[in-house]
Order: sequence, then C-alpha cells, then structure tokens
Amino acid sequence: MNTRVILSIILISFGSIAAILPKQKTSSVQLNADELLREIRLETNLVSTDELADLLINLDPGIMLIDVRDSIEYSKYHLPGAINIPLKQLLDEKWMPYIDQISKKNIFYSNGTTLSSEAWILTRQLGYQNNYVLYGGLNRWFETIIKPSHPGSMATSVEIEWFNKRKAASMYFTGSSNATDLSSAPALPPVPRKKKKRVAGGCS
Amino acid sequence: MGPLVPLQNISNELNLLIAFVIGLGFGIALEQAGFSSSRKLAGMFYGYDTTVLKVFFTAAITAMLGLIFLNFVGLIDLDIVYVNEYYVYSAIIGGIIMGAGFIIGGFCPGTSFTAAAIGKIDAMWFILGSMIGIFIFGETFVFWKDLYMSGYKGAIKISDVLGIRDGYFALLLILVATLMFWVAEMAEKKFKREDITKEI
Amino acid sequence: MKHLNLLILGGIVIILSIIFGIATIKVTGKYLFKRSASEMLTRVNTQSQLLNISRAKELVQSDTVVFIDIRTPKEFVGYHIENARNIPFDRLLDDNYIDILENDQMKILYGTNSVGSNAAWMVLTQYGYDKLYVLDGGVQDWITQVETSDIFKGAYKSDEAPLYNYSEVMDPESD
Amino acid sequence: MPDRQADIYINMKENLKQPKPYMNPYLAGIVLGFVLLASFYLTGRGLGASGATRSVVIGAVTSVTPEHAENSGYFSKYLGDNQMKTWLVLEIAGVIIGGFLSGAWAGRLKIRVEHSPGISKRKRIYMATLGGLLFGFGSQLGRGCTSGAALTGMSVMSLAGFVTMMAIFGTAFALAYFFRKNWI
Repeated sequence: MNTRVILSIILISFGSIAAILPKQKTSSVQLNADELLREIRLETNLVSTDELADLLINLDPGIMLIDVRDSIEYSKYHLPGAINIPLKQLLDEKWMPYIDQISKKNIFYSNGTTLSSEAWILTRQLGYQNNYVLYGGLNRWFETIIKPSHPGSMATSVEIEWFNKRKAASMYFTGSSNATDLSSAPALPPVPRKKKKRVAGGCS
Repeated sequence: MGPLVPLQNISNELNLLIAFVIGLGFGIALEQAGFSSSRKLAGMFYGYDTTVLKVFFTAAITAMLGLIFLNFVGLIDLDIVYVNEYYVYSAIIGGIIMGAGFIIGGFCPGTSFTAAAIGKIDAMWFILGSMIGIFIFGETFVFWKDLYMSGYKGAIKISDVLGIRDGYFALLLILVATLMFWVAEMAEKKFKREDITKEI
Repeated sequence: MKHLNLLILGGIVIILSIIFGIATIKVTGKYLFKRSASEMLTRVNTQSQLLNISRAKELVQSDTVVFIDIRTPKEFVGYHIENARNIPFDRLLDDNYIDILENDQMKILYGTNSVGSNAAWMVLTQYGYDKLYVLDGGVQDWITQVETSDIFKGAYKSDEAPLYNYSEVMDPESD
Repeated sequence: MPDRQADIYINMKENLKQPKPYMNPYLAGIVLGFVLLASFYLTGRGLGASGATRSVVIGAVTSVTPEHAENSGYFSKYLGDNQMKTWLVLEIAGVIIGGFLSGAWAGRLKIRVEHSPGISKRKRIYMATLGGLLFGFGSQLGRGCTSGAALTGMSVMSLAGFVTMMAIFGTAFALAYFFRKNWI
C-alpha cells in the first residue's frame, strides 16, 4: 500500500472520531470561577479611552458601544453611536442578539467602571464573548479625551505627544459636524446567537 | 489549559523564544517538503509536482484535528485561539493579487525565506520585492482604506456558516482532501516530466 | 526510505491514539459557579454589597467583621486597614483562604479602589460565598476619609458618580 | 564480484554528492501540521510570514523618517517599541535558521538562481521581484499570506482562510497558462 492510501485511511478514521465527538462544550459550561478570576486579572476585557478614541475616529465597523446606565442618564448624554441597555435589563431576551453575538466587539461603559464591569462579568458567566469594558468609563473619557489636561512644563516628550494626540481627538469629538451623523441609531447586529471567538493576535 | 501564552502569564522573553523555536520547526518542515524550490512549488499549477497541495492540506487537517482533540481533552480553549477576521472584498481581491504573485514569482513569503536560507538568489529578490510591495501598500493606503475595511463579517467560522459541527466539517474536508490527493497523484503520473523532476 | 516513512507515520498515529486515550479521562469541573447570572443580576441591581466608608469605619473594631485586603502582599504590607486579612486577588480561590471566606462573619472586601474588589465580590458570590461586602472607594478613599486629618478630607465620590455634566461639556451653548 | 563492489562504491560516491531526497510530502505535511498545532497550543495564534516582512519595512521607514511612519494611516497602526523584537520577526528568524540547517543536512546549500531553461537568469530575477511585489501588496490587503491567512485560517476553519486560499490558488491556476514558459 502506498503512503497516500495509508494516510487517507488514518485521516478518515480520525475524522470520523472527530465527527462523533460530543459537541464541543461551550464556554458557558466550561467557564468556572477560577477561569473568570484569571480573565479579570489579565485585564484582557479592558479597553482604554485612547483605544476607543482611535476606534471611533477610524469609524471602525467592528465595534458596538453599549451604555449600561439607566435610560435617563443615557438620554442626557451618551457616546456617539452607543445603544442603551440598562444593567437592570441586561439579561432580557430582547438584548440577547446584542450581547451574545459574533460579529461585533461590544464595549460596555457607564460613568465609572463598576456597573460596566458587573455587566461584563454577568455576560462572561453566561459564556458570551466579544464583550469589553471601557476602563474608567465616561469620567475617564472626559478626563482624558474631551478635556485633556496639559501634562505641565516638566512633562517628557512622550507625555506631550499623548497630550497632542488626545487634544486632536477632543477636537474631533467636540466638533459639531461629526457628532450628528455618528449618533444615528445603530442597526441590530446581523448574526445573532452564535458562538464566537476572541482575538488573541494576528498573523497578517 | 492552553493556549499557554495568553492564559498562563508567560513572560515576553519566553514568548519570543517560543516564536523562535516554532519558526525553526516551520523552516525545517518547509525545507524538507521541498518548498525551497520555486519550480517545485509552481509544479502544482502544471500538474507535474503536487507537493504543495499534499503538504498544505495534510498540515491543515492535522492541525484542525489536533485542535478538535485538544479541545475535547480540555487542553485548549478554542475561543481564545485567533480566528482570522473576514472582510469579504479585501480577502478576495488580496487573494487574487497574491495568486498572481505566486504564479509569477514562484514563492510565497514563508517559502521565500527558506529558499533564501539555502542560497536561492531569486528568493532573495522575491523578499526584496515583497518589501517594496508592502511599502507601496502602506504609502497608498488612503486609496485602499475603504476597500480594506468594507464587507466586515467578523471572525466567522466556516462551520458556523454551513451550520454544522466542527467535527463534521473536518470529516468533510478530509474526504475532499483524500479525493484531491488521489487526483493529484493521477495528475503527477500524467504530466510527469523527468527532466524537471530531476533538477528540482 | 519508504519503510522509514511508514514507521514515523505509525509512531505519530500511536501518539495521537494516546492523546485520544487521555481524552476519555475527563477532568471533573472544579470551581463551578453556584449562582446563576440572573440571580447575580438581581443582587447587582440592589447595589447592597457596597458599604460606604463611614459605615465601615464603625465596624473596624467589631469582632464579627473581617476586612479582606485583595491587593498584592507588597501593597498590604505597605498599608492596610487594622486587623485586615490579605487575600491577593489572583489567589482568591486558593484553598488556604477557605476558612476566612466560609466563616459566617460579615466580610468586607477592599482594594485600591472599589472596581477590583467589586469584581472579587462578584466572583466569590457567583462561586457561592455569602455575607460579602465591598468597601466603596477602597483604600484610596479610606485614607482620605479616615486616616488623614480633617483638613485633607475630600468630598466622597463613588466610582459611578459623574464627574462632569457631560451634555453641558459637549454642548456649552445649549443653555 | 569485484565489478559489483566497484559499482556499489561508485554509487556511494554519487550518493554523497547528490542531495538527500525530499521528505514524503504527506509526512512533511503532518510535521508542519504539528508545528502549527504547537503554535496554537502555546500562543493561541498560527504561523505567519508576511507580518515579519512588514515589521522590517516599518522598522526601515521609522528609522529613516519617524514622522512619516507616524502619519501614515497604515504603518502607524503597527508602530511598537521595537519592530525587530516582535513575535513574527523572531519566528521568521527561526524559519531562516531552520531552513538553513535542514538544507545543510540534506546537502542542498548552493548559491544559485533557479530557473527553467526557457528563461534567462535575469528574467527569472525580474519575475521573482515582480511576484514578490504583488505578493507583498496582496498580503497586506488580504490580511495575511499563504501561511498566515490560508494555512492558519484553514486549520481554525475560518471562512476568511478558505476564501483567501481559494482566491490564491484559483488565480494561480487561471494564470498558469500565460506563465508556462517560466516554469516548464
């Protein structure tokens, strides 16, 4: 017998085993307190305000901002393009297509970090992924992006650079022309309720 | 539980060492397969040497089965493994340009490095060419930005699209691959060219 | 040469079979959640886990209350609330600390601020522990509120309190 | 009998000069598959090559005109502390050394331009450079090359991987007729 035939037999038999293996356990079953703790510690779920500013300026199609404060606070002010899912209603059936989906990177935010990280832990406990937390929330967003404070005369060149970058971002977000078309209501995500992947690094 | 680097707090230096060791394995595998020869690689498209197809599909299937089994044993969390993000138009158009580059240049980036390592001068020029290509892309990015970003579908898996389990898809791919191996060996007999196969 | 290939191929198959053999020995789940997400949501919505500093200050001397410092041991040594126990955040679930957590006392978690300790509270409550509270504001505010003399006392602000009137900052002409 | 011994001796000498044969392609594929699997298990990512070339390009651009790299819409995305100390660059350093070791072991080290008798060395080099240029450009547009997008993408069953793979091989097959002189 030549190598191809042997290989074919081996591959097909392994493939058959793979096919009859029980359905891969979803993370909701696999995730336990220990793993959740590790994920929180690694802080892979956090998005910094500078990262968010970059994403918004580039009009990245892959993100969805979710405001977890109550609707009164949301109607007073919310980030451009954000939708409102109050924490109290987070697990309502109608929000499932938003928080359990594969096509977008959800970023939870609130005034601080407490409510948004509670929302994140709850979705993570259910095994949903693709959800992230804006570290520092709106307070930090205003502190760093909208009203960046000058680092002072003793600042290093790196700090000055950061400040200039933030200043430019601030101009972008406070300029009235952009704000209007950005805040139009976003559509429902196209692919609801499927398992999805977390990005760990690119190879391109 | 793997993958180890993102989950086990492995230091950056060790991560880079891992990169180097994996690269060693990658280089040896490519060179031993004969991918350091552009004529062997291009033989795929003329039927006289189908090594590319065989290596490519055997490798992908081995890794695919390995991931399924490791996941079953609980050694790897597939949700953390990187899945390429799908941008419809850039993937197709990028692929077409790469295909043209493949048949004209006879290498792909990975194989050009192994070929250059054993002294193929054409491979070195290929690497230089690809640097120029990347530089041109970076400089003219404004023109491609819309294309680069359009048609975003997320990090989507083919088994999700077909609505079948990963294992079924793996079996399906294996059946297709074994069929292709059989056709490839027939083609090799039909298009055999002693003069070329001796040189490479 | 051909036979060598077959030999290597066979070896690989054997290795794969061994891996598959191990696959059947399923590791039983440890640290499984004992409270469901919806149960957690109702707890979160009351925000009753948050304990403000003036209340916590009254409890420091009490025997029935234990303070748990979730910062690193180094930070703990640097400064900690009187009689507090140290359980570093990444070792919350270690067996060594079970006696502290399973105790029926009131347990107050604190960290640098309340974000980390709130996460710790969520993980431990999901895992089934009870009578846990979070010191709102963490060590940062504890120091300004309790340890410092009256002159330095700043106004207390919770993490979720808005620092700005957002809409006004964004659109100053509106009123 | 003596004749035969001489034959064997000559054969042995011939064998010493001849490079060792290539590995069986299926076996090489399995070895490559295990390397890829190891990469997934250890780092959660697959193999890649064009990203390393990009790092070198960005490193070069940055060292010449840092402001330009900073302002470039594409390069600025990848600016890090040290372009030469990224994962993919180290991996490609391994590929080069691994390829060299393997080539040395098999007796394939030789400085030369490999080309079909149908074309001149010069033309082969032009073609290789042009092919490299297209490949470099396409790999950036397609977010990865044959190793990063097609091979790695396929083994994680990514749709993008399959689409890229089919686009690459489909185009190459479609154009094969026009470039047959280069290879046959």
